[in-house]
Amino acid sequence: PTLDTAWTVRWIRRSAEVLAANRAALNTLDREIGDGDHGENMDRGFQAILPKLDALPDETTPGAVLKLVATTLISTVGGAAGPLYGTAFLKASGAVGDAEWVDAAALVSLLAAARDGIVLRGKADEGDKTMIDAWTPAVNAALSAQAAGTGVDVVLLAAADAAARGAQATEPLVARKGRASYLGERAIGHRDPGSQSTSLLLRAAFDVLATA
Amino acid sequence: PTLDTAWTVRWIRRSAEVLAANRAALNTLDREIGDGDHGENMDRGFQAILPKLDALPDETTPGAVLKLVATTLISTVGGAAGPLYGTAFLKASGAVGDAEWVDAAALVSLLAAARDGIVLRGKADEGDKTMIDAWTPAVNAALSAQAAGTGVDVVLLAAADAAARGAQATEPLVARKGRASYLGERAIGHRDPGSQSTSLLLRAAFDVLATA
Amino acid sequence: MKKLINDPKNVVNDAVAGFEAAHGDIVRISHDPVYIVRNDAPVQGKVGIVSGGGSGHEPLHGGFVGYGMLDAAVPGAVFTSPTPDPILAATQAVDGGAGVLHIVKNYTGDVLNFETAADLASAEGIDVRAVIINDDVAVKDSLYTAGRRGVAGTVLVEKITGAAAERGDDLDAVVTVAEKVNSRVRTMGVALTPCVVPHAGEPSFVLADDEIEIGIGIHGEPGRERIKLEPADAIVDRLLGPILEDLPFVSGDEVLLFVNGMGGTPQIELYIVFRRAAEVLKEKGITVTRSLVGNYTTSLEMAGTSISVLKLDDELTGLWDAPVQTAALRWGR
Amino acid sequence: MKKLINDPKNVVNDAVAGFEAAHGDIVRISHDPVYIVRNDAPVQGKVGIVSGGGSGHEPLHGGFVGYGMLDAAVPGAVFTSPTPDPILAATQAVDGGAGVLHIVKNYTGDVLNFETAADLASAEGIDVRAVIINDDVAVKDSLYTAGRRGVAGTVLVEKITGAAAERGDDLDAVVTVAEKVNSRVRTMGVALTPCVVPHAGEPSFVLADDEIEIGIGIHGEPGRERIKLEPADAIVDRLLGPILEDLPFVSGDEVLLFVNGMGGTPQIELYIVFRRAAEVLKEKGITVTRSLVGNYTTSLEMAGTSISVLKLDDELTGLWDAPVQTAALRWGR
Ligand SMILES: Nc1ncnc2c1ncn2[C@@H]1O[C@H](COP(=O)(O)OP(=O)(O)O)[C@@H](O)[C@H]1O
Ligand SMILES: Nc1ncnc2c1ncn2[C@@H]1O[C@H](COP(=O)(O)OP(=O)(O)O)[C@@H](O)[C@H]1O
Ligand SMILES: [Mg+2]
Ligand SMILES: [Mg+2]
Ligand SMILES: [Mg+2]
Ligand SMILES: [Mg+2]
Repeated sequence: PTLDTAWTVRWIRRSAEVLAANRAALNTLDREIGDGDHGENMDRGFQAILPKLDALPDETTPGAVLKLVATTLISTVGGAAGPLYGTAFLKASGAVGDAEWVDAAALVSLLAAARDGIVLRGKADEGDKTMIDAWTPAVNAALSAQAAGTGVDVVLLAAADAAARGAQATEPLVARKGRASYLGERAIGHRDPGSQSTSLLLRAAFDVLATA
Repeated sequence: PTLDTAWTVRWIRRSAEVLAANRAALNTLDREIGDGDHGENMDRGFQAILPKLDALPDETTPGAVLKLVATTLISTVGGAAGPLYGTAFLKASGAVGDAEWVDAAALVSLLAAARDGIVLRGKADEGDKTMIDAWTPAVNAALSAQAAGTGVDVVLLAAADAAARGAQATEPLVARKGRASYLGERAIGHRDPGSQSTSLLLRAAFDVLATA
Repeated sequence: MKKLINDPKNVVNDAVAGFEAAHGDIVRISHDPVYIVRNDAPVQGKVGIVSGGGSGHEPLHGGFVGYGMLDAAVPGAVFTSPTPDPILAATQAVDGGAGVLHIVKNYTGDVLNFETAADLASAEGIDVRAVIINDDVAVKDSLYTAGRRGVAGTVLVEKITGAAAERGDDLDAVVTVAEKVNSRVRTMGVALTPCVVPHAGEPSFVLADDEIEIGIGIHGEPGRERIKLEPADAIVDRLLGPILEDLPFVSGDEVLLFVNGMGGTPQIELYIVFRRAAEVLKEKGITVTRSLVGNYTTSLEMAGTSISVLKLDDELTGLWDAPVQTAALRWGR
Repeated sequence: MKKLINDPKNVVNDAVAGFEAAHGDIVRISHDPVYIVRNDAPVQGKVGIVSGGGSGHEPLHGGFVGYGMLDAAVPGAVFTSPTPDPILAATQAVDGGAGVLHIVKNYTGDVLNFETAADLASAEGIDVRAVIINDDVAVKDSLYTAGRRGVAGTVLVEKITGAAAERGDDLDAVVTVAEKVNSRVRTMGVALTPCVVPHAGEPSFVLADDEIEIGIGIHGEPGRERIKLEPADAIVDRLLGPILEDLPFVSGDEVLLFVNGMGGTPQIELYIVFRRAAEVLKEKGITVTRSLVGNYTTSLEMAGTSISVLKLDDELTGLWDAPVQTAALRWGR
């Protein structure tokens, strides 16, 4: 399997589908410890990307697609998730440059750059109960898998699985960033919505590879 | 039995008790076709009279008691019921003048004067679904009973019974006065709260006679 | 029932005391009997303007006491007309020798209590006149009923009449202005949820989750009809239709459009209502030259709105624009 | 969910269109991207003041655009920070050559989006500064969290900072005033009922019939603690205690007392709250010299209130009293 422009486009389309399907579920997670709009925000952003994907020139690169995603998210999502995911995709785009496809090493750089972008903007540490708690395990797992010499499919699967576990692992935490931080102990027992959307996005990245 | 000052005071005290007990019920009737405060209004007014009754001079007349009731109702009840009942008691007071007790003929005049006072202020006709629909049958029944030569007890009982029937008979009516008039057909099936409080007042007048 | 109150019996007294603490620069308060009066009352030589009625419609009427509007407001118990005593006392307190106008919403209780107070005031030599406000087109067949109700249009009457008194009109002229405004304003409202009178503790009526009440009164009295919830634009059309037909308002008219919140409706919804109302008026060739949007005649926490349309002319526009300085309406000073 | 709306997706657009129709004398509207700007913007030589944030808090911020207050407001989706594009566009629209101040409530989303917009505006040569408002004392341990939230005190910052800009202060001086107000104002709120975000269609949280949420945020974020309903006076004491301790406010201080409605609370209740708050301050020797009561920073139809106390000095009092002409706050012109 190859992570080319077609994969990138499929990833984003599938993400839009999955976020639409999880709109209410993400809103509910956010309502419990935030302000109830995370599903709405993500869905609005990814729906806005779809027509732009259709209008992409034939000759384009994964990096260009990621940049389009970044600018669209920045200009349509708002809230905390907009700038954070926007920066993530912008840095990811920068990490892959003009390459026509992404190999396993580049994939790890892409994921790490995305995560670093979020940290740069949001200043969250691991354990603060934010999307970083999905991203960082994902980056680490991807790095281990790639270091073990596996292909992009195994790297992506490792990242997606780690993100899913990371999202789940936010449940017992007290939040120190984002709206949930106002809740103190009352955030315990609830999953961070951003970590859940991150898990959905990375799962979609693997799924469209498997089903290509 | 004699309708003297003691009876008048007992009547008003009993009325205060009965209205307090029926506060919620009258509010409910008024909520259905008005603004839900008739019980509150009547209770406030009659509670305000009680301390003043205690402070009455020893030498006083039924008319003076009725006048005290009138002025207290006017200055504490508000709403439609305040001026209407206030005027009723004021005119009733005028009808009995300085007499030390009220005979059957005077009782009929008292009731008729009260009713006329309400009509003077409120301009309601019979059948408009107001307290007049309790007062007018009461006055008519009292007149018939008195014309037949009965005593004050029978006259009062006839008035109370007729008022009760009159209140009940407001149920199928469409209202043409008061707040219920805004409802058109939707007032049908609901008893007019003011006719109900009139019925309670006239019943109390008889009851304290019977139990004296 | 969840309310920010202490004893239900003290709701009006506590609120009036709070009003005094907040707006001592504009008003004085009499606590027994209760009324709210302009700081500088009585203004010698000026017609005094007094309004009042049951509480629960705030800022009506206390929020409109001050320069250019009311001289005094008399709050009754919640949704219950005040008694004559405080009305009389307020009338005396604002009499500057040029007479006093009572602005009375058309409810039997208000009319009767103001009538009694006026009789008593006249007996003391004060020249008192009353104008009865009845702008609510929701009430049909008004000939055979207690007549149309006075609702949110009252605010417009109070503002414009207050300006006429402030510029020095005599009592006859002030009465004429008040009647003119009343004759040219029409209102209709809708409720989405009921209100709860503190002493009652229960909703004034019950609406299903998908029902609204068209033509609601400001005391939670049921209205014209109960229908299923519709989009805001459709609801606006239902309210505006009877308003425009009634006067009627016609192409070429200049109007003041007033979208009033009933107390529990977010402001964002009031502007959604305003948008459609302005659009419909425009389609009909009616020009909105003045506007007012907000909670001005409320029914406690009821969710809902009313739309009022006032046909303007140069005189009314000028009086509307004249300076006013009250707790709830202020411009020009 | 019963609301006066059309499509939930159009709530903000419809409302902004209504705002434009109602207040064309004060503001202009850009519809794409959406922002509300003072009619006479850019005012040459004056520092431009821009604020914004999620919708649903009306009149914050659009209702405060106009002479003496904001030059522009940028409304996001309901309870969602706006994106950088409209913030940038609004910043450009109000730049009169003296620089632009962003007044930002302290939420991650608002801070990040305004930051991005400021970067973009700086890149185009506009001198942009930001002041982050964080007046909410309900949030504890703010060192280890996203920090305290910006709530109703924002209104006071916007009014006073707007007056400083209007009198001709340069950007540094305007920033200093904004930071001064922010450092001297403290707020805490309570919710009696939740609000319903239109696109969500469900209450933002659930409170039992006898429960209230102390320290509620303005997006329905849960607060400090959930307790049983108490009399208003006891609730006021719970809110005021942490406010007064925090600065701290002390005997001899002169303050502005601001009782804010969350959207669904009747005005009569706000005055009951004001009464007690003023009483407590008086007992402590703190003098209320200015006051504000009403729905100024709302959370849709939430029932509840917040209390803000601002420590005044001659400069702040003078700037508070300076003329302002906006849809929601107006005096002196
Ligand atoms: N400082 C931060 N760093 C990283 N992620 C954050 C930060 N603040 C918030 N988030 C993420 O953003 C998510 C909330 O996004 P969203 O609900 O769309 O925005 P908002 O909080 O403005 O309503 C949280 O669940 C969390 O994962
Ligand atoms: N014009 C009228 N004539 C006679 N009785 C009237 C009239 N208007 C109202 N009423 C009576 O007053 C009662 C309502 O009283 P109340 O609820 O205390 O006052 P309000 O209607 O001002 O709230 C009605 O039930 C009716 O019997
Ligand atoms: Mg959120
Ligand atoms: Mg009633
Ligand atoms: Mg009443
Ligand atoms: Mg949000």
